[in-house]
Amino acid sequence: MSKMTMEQLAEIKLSNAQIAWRAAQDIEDGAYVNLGIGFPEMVAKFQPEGREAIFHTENGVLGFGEAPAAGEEDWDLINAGKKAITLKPGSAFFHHADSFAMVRGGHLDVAILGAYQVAENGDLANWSTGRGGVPAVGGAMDLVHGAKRVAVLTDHVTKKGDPKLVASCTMPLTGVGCVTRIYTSLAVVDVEAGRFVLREKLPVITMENLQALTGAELTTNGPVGDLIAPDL
Amino acid sequence: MSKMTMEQLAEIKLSNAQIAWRAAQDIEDGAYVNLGIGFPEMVAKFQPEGREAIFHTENGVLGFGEAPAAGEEDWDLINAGKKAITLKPGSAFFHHADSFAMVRGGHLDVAILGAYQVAENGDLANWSTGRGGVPAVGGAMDLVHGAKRVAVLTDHVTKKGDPKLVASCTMPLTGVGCVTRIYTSLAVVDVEAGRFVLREKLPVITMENLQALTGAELTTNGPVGDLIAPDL
Amino acid sequence: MDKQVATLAEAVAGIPDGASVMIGGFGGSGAPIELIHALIDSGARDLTVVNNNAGNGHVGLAALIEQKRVKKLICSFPRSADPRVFTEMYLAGEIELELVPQGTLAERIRAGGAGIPAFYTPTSYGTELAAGKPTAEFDGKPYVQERWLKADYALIKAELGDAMGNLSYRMAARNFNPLMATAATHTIAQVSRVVPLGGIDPEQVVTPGIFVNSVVAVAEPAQEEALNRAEAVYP
Amino acid sequence: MDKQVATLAEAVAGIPDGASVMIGGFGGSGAPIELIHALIDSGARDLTVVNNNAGNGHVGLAALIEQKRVKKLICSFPRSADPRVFTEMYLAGEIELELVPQGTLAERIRAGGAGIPAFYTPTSYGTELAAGKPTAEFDGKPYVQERWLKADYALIKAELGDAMGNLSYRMAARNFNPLMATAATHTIAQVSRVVPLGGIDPEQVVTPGIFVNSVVAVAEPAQEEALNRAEAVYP
Repeated sequence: MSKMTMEQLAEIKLSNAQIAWRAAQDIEDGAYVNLGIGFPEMVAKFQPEGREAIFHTENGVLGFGEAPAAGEEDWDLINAGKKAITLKPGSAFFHHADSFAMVRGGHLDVAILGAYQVAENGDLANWSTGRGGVPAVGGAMDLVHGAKRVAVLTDHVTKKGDPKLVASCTMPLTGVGCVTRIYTSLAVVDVEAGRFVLREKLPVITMENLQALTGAELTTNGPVGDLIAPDL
Repeated sequence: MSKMTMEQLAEIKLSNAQIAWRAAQDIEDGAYVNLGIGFPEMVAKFQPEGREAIFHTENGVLGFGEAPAAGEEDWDLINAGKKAITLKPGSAFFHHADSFAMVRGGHLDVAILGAYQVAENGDLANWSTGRGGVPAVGGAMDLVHGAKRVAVLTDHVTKKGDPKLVASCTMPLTGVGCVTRIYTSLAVVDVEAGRFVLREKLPVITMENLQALTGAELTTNGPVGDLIAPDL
Repeated sequence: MDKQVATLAEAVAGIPDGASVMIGGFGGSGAPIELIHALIDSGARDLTVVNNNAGNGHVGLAALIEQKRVKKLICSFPRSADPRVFTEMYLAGEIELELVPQGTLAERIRAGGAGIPAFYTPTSYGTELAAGKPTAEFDGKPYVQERWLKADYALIKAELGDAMGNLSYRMAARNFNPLMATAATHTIAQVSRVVPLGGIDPEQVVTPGIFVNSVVAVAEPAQEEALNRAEAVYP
Repeated sequence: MDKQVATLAEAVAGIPDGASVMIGGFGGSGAPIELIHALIDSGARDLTVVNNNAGNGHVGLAALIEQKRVKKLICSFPRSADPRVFTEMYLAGEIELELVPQGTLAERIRAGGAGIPAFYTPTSYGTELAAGKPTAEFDGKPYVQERWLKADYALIKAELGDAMGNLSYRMAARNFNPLMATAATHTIAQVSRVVPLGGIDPEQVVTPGIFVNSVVAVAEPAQEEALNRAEAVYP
């Protein structure tokens, strides 16, 4: 089978919203979750009926909810992305050291981040392209440590078609051996014992094509499910 | 001049209350102070008119006051000695890690402790006689670090007449080079650059007799004042 | 999400023999007497217990020790008005003691909860309690390296609690309780009053629910000091 | 004892050229805008500033940087909606940057306040931000040694304050403020409302007065976000 073109890929791949939806299906009721700024924040919208996660933000809030209506913002009540939020019943405020004690101390069930690259040993690069400019790290290097599950949401390949799941990261690392699961636009991949283990893939893509778009071997150690997300 | 007998000494020496009174004269208005369990607690009673120190207790209270009347105790409101206390306006509660952050972080102005022995380099022994039994340290080893001034209240000699201000402690240490001033039953002595520096002594005792009761050289680097305390 | 558990027995039922258990309180204030008594009833033994003290009289932690359930005690001050239970067992070699300066004990527990495996402190440098520990100089001053302290379980006492495990404390009964809540795999809180979600102002939550696994209501908790004045003995 | 200071100018008057200054806030929430503007007015320069960010627009910290008062910035995230002031100076080599992961920044400040000269954290291990730092293994996992962070001054923003310096905060405006209060030699708090002693319940004091040197009332503090939406420029 011939290699897929970027155009073919664009037709079949999941949207960011669909990737976020898929990640949301793995979050248990009552889980404590930190969603990275940007794309991962979409996960909150897709919590399955009957489940409610408790969301943590690094700047000292546990149990926050949706954004307020425009004009209703209170700029003392923001999330790590500096966007206005609201509170749910049972929320709590705390200072930054206590907030990162929750993170580093392993109290979060899930942290979900974006990625430039993920290596098969779980190394993550998501904070710097290494191309100069003003470096900025925020809480990314903390969030990859301590959460029981560190999940990544990402397109399977870059805009140029280069693999983002790689044998070894070439970009500056955020953390070593920290990623446990990757939700991509084409597949769900676990990191186990230094290998990528394929859990689900889009039904329309062949194993060969998926492997060709992946920078390290995709192993299996059980059935590979169909990755199916609703239209969103 | 002949050496003093214990009987002669008993007649001239300050009582514990008088030692505590003298120490209280050095505490500035608004100082943050931790008083060790027992004898040092008496210092609180002798604050000079017009000055008010803020008292810290290791178990998480700043700004406490006198003991309540008998029968009025609330056993959730105690000090490090597990005695019932009361609150003054402007008090605060906090947990043990924050409490010792105040201590270790150098935020207390004065810590006042008892002593078995103090060495001329400032070493303090006050937690264990080294004779077996059940060892217990509490907060003593923390309190000797961090306070801007670490003062000791003590009889000048043991009940047997042995010096408690010594060249080198023979009992298990509480802290190394930590004591800054010693208020004894006979004198006020500073620790400076590894030497005892005499600041005040009872007018009735000669330098020679005081030195004879002290286990290391008493130096002077300025006038020696009269140690005079009211009858208490 | 509802972390409430109906009974004390149910709250401690999972604690196995050999578990490490942090128990809150400083002397009697903040001591979860009812949870400790439930732990005695549960029969768990060979426990490693972390508490500032070693019990007083014959109730609470002293009773747990008297019932020979504690293999090792990690504490700063194993003395009290009536410390006979611990003293006799210690002198008879029937209980192991790890003596830790109080501030170091608090900081080690905080480090355990905060994912800090080791830190340096001036406390105990040059003393026998620093024997065998690594030391280092920073800015010309000597410090001792201390390790985090974690436990399988924490038994703590709070004043208010809600179904999500948010807690607030009463006066100096706060002490070690919020720290231990963070450092155990499973934290069980007895609370004097359960309030609806939002019943503790988010600004006034001292222990956010993320640190708490089980909440059990004990409406009028006993005070160790009062029990001892009444010469109570458990069981 | 009365730690109240009548004016902002008086509050910051002692800050000399070359001082290290921690400034509270996360983005605009909890940022002591009025104190920062008073610091600009004071003329102090060659400052080393610790803040999570690097300012936004042309007010507050961004204005302090724009006025060329900051020699070095220690922060985790020098980006914002409008980071041009910092970005241009940084790319021109006119300001030094020490980039610190956010949790490590918070913990270093907390360590500074708590007398912990160094600690180990998993954060940044194996990354370029750990370059040159000591590492160690504990229980088979690798960690980076980080040092405490202290400053000569802290400028913080609180909601309520009393004459003894006890403080409480408003919602997520708490962030770095209570930590910085503990880690500076001289802490200056701007408070939205001064209350009598006891006006903050002792259970609800977040920063006990021992950590605070000066309290200055700023009744209706500006929000950086609102100033930027109005395209404000200081001075």
